[in-house]
Amino acid sequence: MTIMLMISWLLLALGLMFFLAGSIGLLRFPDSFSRLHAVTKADTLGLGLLVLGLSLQSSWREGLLMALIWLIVMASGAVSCQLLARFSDEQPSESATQQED
Amino acid sequence: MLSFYLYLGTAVLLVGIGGLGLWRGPELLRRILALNVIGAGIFMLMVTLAYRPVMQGEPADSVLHALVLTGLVVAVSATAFALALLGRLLTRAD
Amino acid sequence: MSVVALILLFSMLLGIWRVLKGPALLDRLLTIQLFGSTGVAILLVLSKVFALPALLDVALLLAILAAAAPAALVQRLRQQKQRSRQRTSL
Amino acid sequence: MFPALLLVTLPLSAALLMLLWPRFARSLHVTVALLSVPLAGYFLQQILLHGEQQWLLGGWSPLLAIRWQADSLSALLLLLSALLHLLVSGYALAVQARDRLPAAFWPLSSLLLASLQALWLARDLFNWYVCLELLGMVAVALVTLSGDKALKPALNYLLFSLFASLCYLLGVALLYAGYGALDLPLLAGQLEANRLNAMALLLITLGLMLKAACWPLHIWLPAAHAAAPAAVSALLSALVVKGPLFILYLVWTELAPQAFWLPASYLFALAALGALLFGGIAALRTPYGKSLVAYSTVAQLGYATLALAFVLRFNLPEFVAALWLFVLAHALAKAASFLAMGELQQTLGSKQVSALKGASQTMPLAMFAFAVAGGSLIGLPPSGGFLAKWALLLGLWQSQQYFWLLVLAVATLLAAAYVFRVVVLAFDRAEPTAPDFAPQRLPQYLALLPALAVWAMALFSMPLLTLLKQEL
Amino acid sequence: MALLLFDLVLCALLLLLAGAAMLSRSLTQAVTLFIAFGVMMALAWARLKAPDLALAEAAIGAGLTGALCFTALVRYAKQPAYPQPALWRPLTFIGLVTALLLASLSQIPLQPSSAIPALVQQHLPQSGVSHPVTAVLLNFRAWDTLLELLVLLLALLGARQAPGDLPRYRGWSLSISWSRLLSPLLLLVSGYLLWRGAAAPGGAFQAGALLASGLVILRLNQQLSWLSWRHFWVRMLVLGGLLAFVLAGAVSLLLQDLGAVWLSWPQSIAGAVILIVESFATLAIAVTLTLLVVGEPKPEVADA
Repeated sequence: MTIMLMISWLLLALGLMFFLAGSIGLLRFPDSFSRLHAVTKADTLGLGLLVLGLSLQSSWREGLLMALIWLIVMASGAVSCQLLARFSDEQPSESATQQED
Repeated sequence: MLSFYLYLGTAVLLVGIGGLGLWRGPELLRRILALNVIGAGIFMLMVTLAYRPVMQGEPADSVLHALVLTGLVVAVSATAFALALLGRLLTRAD
Repeated sequence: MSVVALILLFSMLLGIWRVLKGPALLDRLLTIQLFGSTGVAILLVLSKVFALPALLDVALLLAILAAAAPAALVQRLRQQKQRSRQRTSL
Repeated sequence: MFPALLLVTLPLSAALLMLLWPRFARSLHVTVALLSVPLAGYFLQQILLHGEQQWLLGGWSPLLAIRWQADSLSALLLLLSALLHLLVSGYALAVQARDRLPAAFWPLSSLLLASLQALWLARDLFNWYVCLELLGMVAVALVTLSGDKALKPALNYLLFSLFASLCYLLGVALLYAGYGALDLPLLAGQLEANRLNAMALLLITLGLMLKAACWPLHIWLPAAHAAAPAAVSALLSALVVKGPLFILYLVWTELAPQAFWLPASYLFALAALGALLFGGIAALRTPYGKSLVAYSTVAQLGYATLALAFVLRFNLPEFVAALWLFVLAHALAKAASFLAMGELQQTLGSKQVSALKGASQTMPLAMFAFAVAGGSLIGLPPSGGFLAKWALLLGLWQSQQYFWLLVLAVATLLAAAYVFRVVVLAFDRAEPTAPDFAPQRLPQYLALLPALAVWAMALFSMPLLTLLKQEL
Repeated sequence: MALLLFDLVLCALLLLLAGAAMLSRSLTQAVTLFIAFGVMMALAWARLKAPDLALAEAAIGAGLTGALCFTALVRYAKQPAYPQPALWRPLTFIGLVTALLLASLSQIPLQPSSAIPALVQQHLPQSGVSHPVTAVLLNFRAWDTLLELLVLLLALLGARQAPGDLPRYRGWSLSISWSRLLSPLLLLVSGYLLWRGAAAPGGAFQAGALLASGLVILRLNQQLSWLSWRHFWVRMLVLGGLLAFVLAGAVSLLLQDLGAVWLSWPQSIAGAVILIVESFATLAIAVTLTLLVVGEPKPEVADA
């Protein structure tokens, strides 16, 4: 039991690391497209680890629901990454016109 | 206890911030957003009030939750109406 | 367990800097994305902390909407672009 | 239960059916308008016979349920709304082809009636919030009926109205924080005079005064009421601003602790003073006909506010009677003057006051209606306006408020000035403005009807006074 | 301790987002910040143990308000250069008012004196549902809810008076197929929320708002062209919630004896009545919100 708990906490910590990495990436990466990667990928992975860690501590029904949530977030991360990138790509002058400050 | 006052204070400050935005504008869209921020502050005040029984280990005040839910719907409807009028005003202006 | 939620929230706090700074619209939309996924994570953790399974439903809803939002927003913003293009050509 | 319930649900469900089958909108609307009046009359009679009635909706215990309560004042207001609604429906029917009134007018004005009736009946602080929001949104939707030119005032109106509702809601939330109840009769007499309640009542008052367009919070009103179609402005000025006033009256007389009454009375008296003077002056100076009538609403609301201030200060039944007599007389007179002014403007083809030149010759009926209604606004005997003013004067005399007698005299002169400004112009028959088309008679008669009714109020002065004096 | 820190950071975030949204130079930024603010509000509701509100706020804040505000933003095609308004005068005044409010808040009793929560618990078995918030909304204070549906309808009626025209463009195939993939899921989840509403957080509004978001993305991606006020059945859907409510009130008034009052459901059928009313209300809310956000369909313009 304690081993399960330890593994769970380990997974949670790992997940948190990915979340923080995503945020730091959003802050530090030089251009929009690499920032896009940082957010959509690192967070998805972080959420996956978090879900895994949490489901070790909960009932199978909750675990299933969390897995479904992760699946949705994963798919949406992939799709919105594509959409946002394409949108941004469609207007090369965008960064110039939308630069407000 | 401390959290209760923290959220209460935040609620009032949100009302204040919304009021500031409403006054300052300058765009109408921002004024509409400001009204929503005021609304959010008021709803937060109500939900924090509903949280009082929880501190005594009882379930939260569900009447207040229901009132806030009603208020949310009303706020969203009003916002949508205002934005529709604003949209028309802007398309007509050119 | 609430430490986990705290750290997640902190990572959101970092993200705000990017909305404020921009510079491109893309960066701002990205932050919404970040708020969506981190928000889902926080809700999952809170549901554990407070033993409120209903918060899982909230997380599910937020996840679905965060998935739907970019599709709608991008479509709307393309209209804006098209509109201003029309106007400059007139 | 049934008459009260039907008064609310009949227009409500009719509006839904109208939206579903727009083809039958007009006939449904007229049917409901016709049915509502005898129903409201019957209801008033019942209340007078059996005394006040109340229902807890859903049949739950008092704290949990929303309370409906009908006393003679509510019943009177129910009847007034039904009557004016019928009148305006008739007017709208008569002019709809000419003015190209959008089809949405019918369901919207039915919904306006429903929300007003719901407001008069409710005695629940949160339910009032929903009613106020509903009333505000119907009013704005009605203003937008006149098309793109009304957009800006409509949006302004909506934003002010939303802000006002939020103030009100915040006040209600603070009251709930202290007492955990929303029901007015249950809260009555419970409130202590502490900082929290002072803040709550201040917020509620601020919100309601904004919605009731009490000076200096009236800035949204003239533009919005002037931009709306004539039928709509009549409804808005006559009825919609009275809703929040009704709540304000109940909140202060029933809810507020006595210790707050004196400072509140100063606040209201100040607002009344501003309204009476500045509203009158603005009405005198505006170049547009409908703005003149709208500013006159601001000024006339000053009387009601003044009466409320003195109700709180001296607690005399005369002031209560004066307050509600003003509301009744103003509703009738304002409906008449807006309809007449709308008719004049539409036919003469200009919004300017100066276009009314020679109108006594070209459109004698509408001009007569305006002048008769104006007589009540000034307070000429024996009109309803005079009755109200007389009650106010009596009260002021009894409580020895000689300064306010002077204010009343000045306000009366101002009212006379802005009414005569129009009338004198209308009798200048040298070069009358030619009408764009032959004036229609029916709408002019319909405008005359409430103007005559307000003078007929004097005939019923005794029963009205006894009915209203019981209120306190 | 960690929870208190969590509260602190959450409140700071909320204030920061709201303040930045109000004071930011550009409108696009303000709208983005406001959407982020909506997500944070949902978290705050979750923290304050109001899952019903968290659901509603997630559906509104993350979904609909975003779409609505961006629709308005689209119309500000080129941002007019407003002079930056003065800050100090409003700030002083508002600061004063806020300070007064804060001062009055200290008198809020920590132990609520209200008997309402106990009454709700006591009458819950007779209400027909076991979730207290649903019981309050659809039974104890059903009249509020009916009027609230009317407010929503009015927003639509008012907005229809001011139609704004936006050109529509065909979406990318990715976004179209994504919306097709997502919509059955949305339908499923909103049905689930509606059904859960009787016993757990959820209910008509949350389900309706979620369904609306689904309809909105479908509509923005050029589907559901039948969804227009002109069609009788769409109108029926929009008005259905209110009609069902009024009819239910009338029928239960007739079923009971003469002493009965408006909107009191007979106890034996209360659960069924509430479920029926809620189902129609969900559809009505969904379609109304969709029409509010996307307006009437217009002939499609080819992608430029």
